[in-house]
Amino acid sequence: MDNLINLWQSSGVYQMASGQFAMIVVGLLLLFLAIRKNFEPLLLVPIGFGGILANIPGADLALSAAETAIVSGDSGVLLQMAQLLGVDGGDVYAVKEALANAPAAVKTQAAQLAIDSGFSNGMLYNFYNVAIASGAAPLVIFMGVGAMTDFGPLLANPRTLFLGAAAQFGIFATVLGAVGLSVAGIMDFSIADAAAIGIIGGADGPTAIYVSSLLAPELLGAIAVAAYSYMALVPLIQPPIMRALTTPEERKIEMVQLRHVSKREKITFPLLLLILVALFLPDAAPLLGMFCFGNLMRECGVVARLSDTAQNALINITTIFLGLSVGSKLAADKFLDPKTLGILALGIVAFSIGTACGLLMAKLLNLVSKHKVNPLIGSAGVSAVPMAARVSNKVGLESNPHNFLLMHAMGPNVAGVIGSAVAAGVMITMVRSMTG
Amino acid sequence: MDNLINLWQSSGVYQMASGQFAMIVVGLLLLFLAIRKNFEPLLLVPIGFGGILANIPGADLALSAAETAIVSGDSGVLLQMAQLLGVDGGDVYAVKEALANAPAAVKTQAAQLAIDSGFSNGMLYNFYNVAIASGAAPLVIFMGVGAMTDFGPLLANPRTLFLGAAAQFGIFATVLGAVGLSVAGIMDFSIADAAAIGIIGGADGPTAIYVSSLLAPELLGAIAVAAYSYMALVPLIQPPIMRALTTPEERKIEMVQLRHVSKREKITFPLLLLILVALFLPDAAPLLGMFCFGNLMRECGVVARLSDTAQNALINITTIFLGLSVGSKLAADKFLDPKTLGILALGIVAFSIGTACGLLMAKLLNLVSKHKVNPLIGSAGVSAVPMAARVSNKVGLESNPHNFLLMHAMGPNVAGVIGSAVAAGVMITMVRSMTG
Amino acid sequence: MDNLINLWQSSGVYQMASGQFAMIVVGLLLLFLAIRKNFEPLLLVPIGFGGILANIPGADLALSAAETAIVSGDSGVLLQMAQLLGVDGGDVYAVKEALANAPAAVKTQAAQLAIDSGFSNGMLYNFYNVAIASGAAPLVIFMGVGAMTDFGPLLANPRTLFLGAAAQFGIFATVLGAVGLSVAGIMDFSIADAAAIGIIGGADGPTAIYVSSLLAPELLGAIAVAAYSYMALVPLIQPPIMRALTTPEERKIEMVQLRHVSKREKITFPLLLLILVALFLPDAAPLLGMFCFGNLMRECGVVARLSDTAQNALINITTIFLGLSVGSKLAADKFLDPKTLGILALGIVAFSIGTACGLLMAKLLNLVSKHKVNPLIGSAGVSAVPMAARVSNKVGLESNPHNFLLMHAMGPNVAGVIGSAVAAGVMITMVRSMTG
Amino acid sequence: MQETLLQQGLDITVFGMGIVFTFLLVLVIGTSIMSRIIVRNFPEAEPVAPVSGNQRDDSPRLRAIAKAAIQKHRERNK
Amino acid sequence: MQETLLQQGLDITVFGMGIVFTFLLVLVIGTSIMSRIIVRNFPEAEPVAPVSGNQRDDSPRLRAIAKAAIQKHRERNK
Amino acid sequence: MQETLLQQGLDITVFGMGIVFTFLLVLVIGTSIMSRIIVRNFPEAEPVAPVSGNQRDDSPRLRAIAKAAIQKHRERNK
Ligand code: NA
Ligand code: NA
Ligand code: NA
Repeated sequence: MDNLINLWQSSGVYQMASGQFAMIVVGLLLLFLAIRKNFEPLLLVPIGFGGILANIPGADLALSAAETAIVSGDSGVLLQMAQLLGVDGGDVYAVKEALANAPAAVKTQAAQLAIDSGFSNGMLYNFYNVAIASGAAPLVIFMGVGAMTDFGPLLANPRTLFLGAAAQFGIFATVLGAVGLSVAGIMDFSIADAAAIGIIGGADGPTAIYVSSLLAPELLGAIAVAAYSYMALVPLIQPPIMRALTTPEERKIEMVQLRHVSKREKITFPLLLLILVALFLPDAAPLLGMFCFGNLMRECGVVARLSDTAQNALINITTIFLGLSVGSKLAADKFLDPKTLGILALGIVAFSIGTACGLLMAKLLNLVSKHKVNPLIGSAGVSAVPMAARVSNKVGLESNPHNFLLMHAMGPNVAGVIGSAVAAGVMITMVRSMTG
Repeated sequence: MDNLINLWQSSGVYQMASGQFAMIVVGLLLLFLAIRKNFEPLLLVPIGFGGILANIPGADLALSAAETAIVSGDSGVLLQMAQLLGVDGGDVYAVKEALANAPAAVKTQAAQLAIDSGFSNGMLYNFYNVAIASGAAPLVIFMGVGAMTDFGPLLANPRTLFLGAAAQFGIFATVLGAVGLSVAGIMDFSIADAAAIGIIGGADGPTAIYVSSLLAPELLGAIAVAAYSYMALVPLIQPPIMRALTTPEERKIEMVQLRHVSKREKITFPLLLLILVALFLPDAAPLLGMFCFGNLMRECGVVARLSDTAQNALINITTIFLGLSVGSKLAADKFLDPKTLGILALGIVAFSIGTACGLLMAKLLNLVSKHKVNPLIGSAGVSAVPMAARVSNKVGLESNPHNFLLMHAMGPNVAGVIGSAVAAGVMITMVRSMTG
Repeated sequence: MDNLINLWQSSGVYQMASGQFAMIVVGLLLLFLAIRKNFEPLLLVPIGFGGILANIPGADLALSAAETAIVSGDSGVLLQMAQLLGVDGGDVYAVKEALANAPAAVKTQAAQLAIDSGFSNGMLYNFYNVAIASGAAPLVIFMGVGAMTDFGPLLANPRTLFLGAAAQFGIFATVLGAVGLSVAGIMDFSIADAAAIGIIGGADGPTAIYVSSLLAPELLGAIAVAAYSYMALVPLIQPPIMRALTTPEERKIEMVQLRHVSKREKITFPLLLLILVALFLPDAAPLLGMFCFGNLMRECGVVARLSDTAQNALINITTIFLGLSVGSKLAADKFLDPKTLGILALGIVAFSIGTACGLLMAKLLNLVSKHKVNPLIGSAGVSAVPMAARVSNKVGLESNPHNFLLMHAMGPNVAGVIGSAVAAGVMITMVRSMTG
Repeated sequence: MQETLLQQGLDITVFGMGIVFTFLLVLVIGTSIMSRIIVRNFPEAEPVAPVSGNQRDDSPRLRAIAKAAIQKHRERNK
Repeated sequence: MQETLLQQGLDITVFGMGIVFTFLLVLVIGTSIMSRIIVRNFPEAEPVAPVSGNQRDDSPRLRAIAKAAIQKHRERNK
Repeated sequence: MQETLLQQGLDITVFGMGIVFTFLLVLVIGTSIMSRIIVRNFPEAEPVAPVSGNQRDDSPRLRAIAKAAIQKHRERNK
């Protein structure tokens, strides 16, 4: 009979806190958006599913062995943990908090204690550690994205790099916005939090996950969800801004045909970018290094089998585990927080400002240059590859049915990827020197 | 000259204990069964080969650095290990035993001592830790199986879930059998051992490996070998039982055509199953969660590249390492034990009882329902996908050459997978609450 | 303003030591050789790129958290590290040296201190640990190579194994050469270094990486670069030696047609080899075990999907990370050392002697046997599969345009792989017993 | 202890089998409700030909389907 | 502290945006020089048909190219 | 120490080369016995055309085989 009671107490219904229930609904909503509305399904299906798994009460899939031991309800273990961590054993939350802030050596001891008491790491906790805490998964995906990227349009028209640069102002405006909310006392974001939130404006999933895993791991779930959701919403967010900031005449500008780019230029470009990173921006080296490596594999022509694997089996495997791992950060106590609303609000501001700055920079280029660019391709500078470029094309066709901007917009589009990786490197360095 | 002696002493012939020799023969036998008799070759080829590698004397491929240090014959290191573990240094077996039972912190110290003395983990030991001890490989395979499973036949006829439920009695009868052997003094199985052995009756490889890695790691080799061998023997084990428990008339029953199942139902089913698991059975969440995730990727239609990778590159890679890792548990001192005979004997009992219960449940359903089911599909409830369903079809054709039961039997067949994952979750919880 | 100074100081230009600059040039040179000259591009593209990444100043991608902390310029952390390691805190090099030689427990403490101070492992450091320090990547590649190897020509003419044996004298002559350089006071190689350098003569990449990761990790970069470069140079190195050591008449010898080899022989051969390894050479068990496993998967015919994955997705993924990891060992302070020149010089000697010994052994076989072999196939015994076999064929065609030696040379070619794996096992054992 | 072991085995059997049945019963009910809701509210435009059955008149076609299904599922069982 | 936070935010914005622009400016210059060197010194035998453009007269062809490009890039954005 | 190093190098060379030869000799013998047993006791129904050779009369076919073999093995050498 005791067994039946044990089982009932271990069942989800008994244990389900309302927060976990709400998060399961959020997970189902993400799956709905991914499957029915086609919101970045490659990421949001694993993230949504991982979010549900992480919130199954009693399963503790997203907890470490030590955290599982603390919340297990075993008062003996809890007392030992509390003693080890030097806090009062009666309060589960205080012990969890103390564990999170403990030095590495104490964390090791806590893990050993938990293992000796028969607890083990949850599945999603292990996935998160291997895939994200190590930094590996976002970097491997960036390598795969590099292997899928054609820099041809960018090389044919290198000025479009400025569009990709300008659109990154969305990132920094959002940092300021987050800081402003804190200063105003509405939210409580640290400078590291603000930087991690800002990177949503980079409109680049792996970059956002990489930065927030380093600067604000507890916000990673909300940041990743915001980044991918808004990337999916680009066709809704951008067009009104594009129409508001351009005249019909500007939207009708036809651009000169892109010149042919030779194989040799395409092979040299990732190496040139790598060298410049090595010289001037070592903190962007992991992200841009792997991106350039993927692109070199693609273009060099002698490692087709590696390039093919980087674009298929490897990126797919990594995406599955990255998504589930991000889902593990959709814990109720982190996500159901006013901060998440702030992140969602700031994220859309970031996208809008980035879009606007890309457009305005295109108009500025037209003032100083004789080859006019259609300002609609400026909005593609936020990245969100290739969605933003397709939006430029679509809005362009509305004004001039013979004006195909897609390839022209691919230049700023991939420039935006480089721009946000640069911004990520800068912010990581600056935040570390501020907080370290 | 000393060098020559060293080399000879390090050679296998010098060191080969008869147990290791016997295990190499067992490994070759498994390879023979896999290659010539087609016994689940995808698993038994790696398992058999891993078993041979694990038993190469002097290679210590399945040992940790600390274990290698202990058995290395270096009496200085042995003495230090003994001192660390608080036992008498003269007895290698006592030191090994003490290491196995040491707390985690002491194990870490032993590993550090071994590394400082120049020893390192064996290849198969590393594979086992990453693939099985972490729980990852069986779960990833379950995800792949989910991505390969079509729940259409089950959804068209949900009653067949009862057949999958009934067949799980094979699991529990085997638990009772193992307990009985212990009570009778014939074997010495703990309750955790009994539960792990019982799961053989689930006729599902990754479930069996997952449960025994948690409850009885030292029996994992024998349990996995028994599970896969009997799954391969399903075409021999089941038909006599099926003929004995059914009348020719019953075997001739033709079933109504399965209704069409819509895409929407197929997408909703894994989510429904996940929600029910979250509500009622959190301990089955890892297995069934990954299974549902794989199936959702398959059915949702928007992540075809992830589903494809889960069914191919990822499951193949995982199978290779899972198999070799299981082989690492085919160590002579664990496998050449009367317990293995007990496990083999109990395993076939488990399959037989599961088969019988599935058939009887089908007959019971026919008593209370107007749509008759052919009881032959009941035997497919043990899972062993898709072998058991094919056996149902074949035996059915013997009695009625126009009666194709294959698709009808796929319903109970996949229901059996769900059923044994549920049973696995229940047993893990109960055993932990009993022993914890 | 401080921030700007911080950023400038963190920039590569400020920090770039001339050594790192030189290594970036070396990396670019390797990429040039790989891409333009087709020097083993599958390995040299990742190695060259990894070498550049490892030498980006300030990025510390190839350093552990503790090493990063030491070189970070944070004097507080440096002092704590020095205290922990028991050395003078003013000297960064002394602290690094002390860390490298510290016992495992102290290394763990240093890592914990670094993590608590906000440092983390570099990306390439993590890749190296997972891929190479664990031994996994070279073994997985060896498995893939096994799955791509057809032993048919070897089985049709087993005498060619002697050619593969003789060519391994290149390995041992190089060991003697390295020892000689040390004895003469020109270089300072330990016996472990000498053994690791010798294995370059095995002309087999994963074997060389595996051996040097165990015996001389700090030379791994130079050894891998030498091994792959000379393998690419085989068409230049071998022909002059082949022409010098054979008469035109010998080069015209036509060989009898290879007999048909049955499937059963091909399945049995990897098992036979495995058994002989188990009996006589346990130290070669990891390399030859995985090789045989891959080959058995290929030939057994029942695990086609595993064999296919081992030859494609898995070997490609592993190659990417192996290459980047090898690149991480191209640190300036290790590579820009007179030892590297010694390694390069010894490496070409190794290849030349191996080639010569293979040829001479073929001539010797002709003295004692009635079925003559064309001595040109002897040079293929160095392995460098399949380049060396193609060279044999090409040189053979020069003398006799109807003499196709390719398939005949594949026998010694794959024999060379077995031979160098055997030599690797022997050397690992002997060096360990000498230094242990 | 031996008696306890037996008791533990019986507990696992009784509760375990009970929970397996209860859970799958709930799943049957849930699935049936789910299917009914979907079939009623979201009918598919054109139901494709049924997946299987056992009419006599087209056994070759069915045999082909069965064969394809076997083929498809052959590699599933790991 | 709040004032410091604001200061930190401004620092990040000013220096960050400055470095992004400076770096991409350097990249524009570097790329242009690189392209010029390559185009002058290593002309390709036969420049293949240009990748894109927007002449009116062959919009169907261009539409096909655009479609293919979309197809190609559709899965890229993760 | 230097003398010892030399001695160690000689030891490795002598024993190493000896073991490589001995092991491959055993492998030659083992392989020959294995092949003989299999060829005698389990003859294959119909030996397919031999894999290679060097008759003059069909060098184009052989060249094709050689080419295919090269192709097949090109990616093997890592
Ligand atoms: Na961006
Ligand atoms: Na089952
Ligand atoms: Na070799």
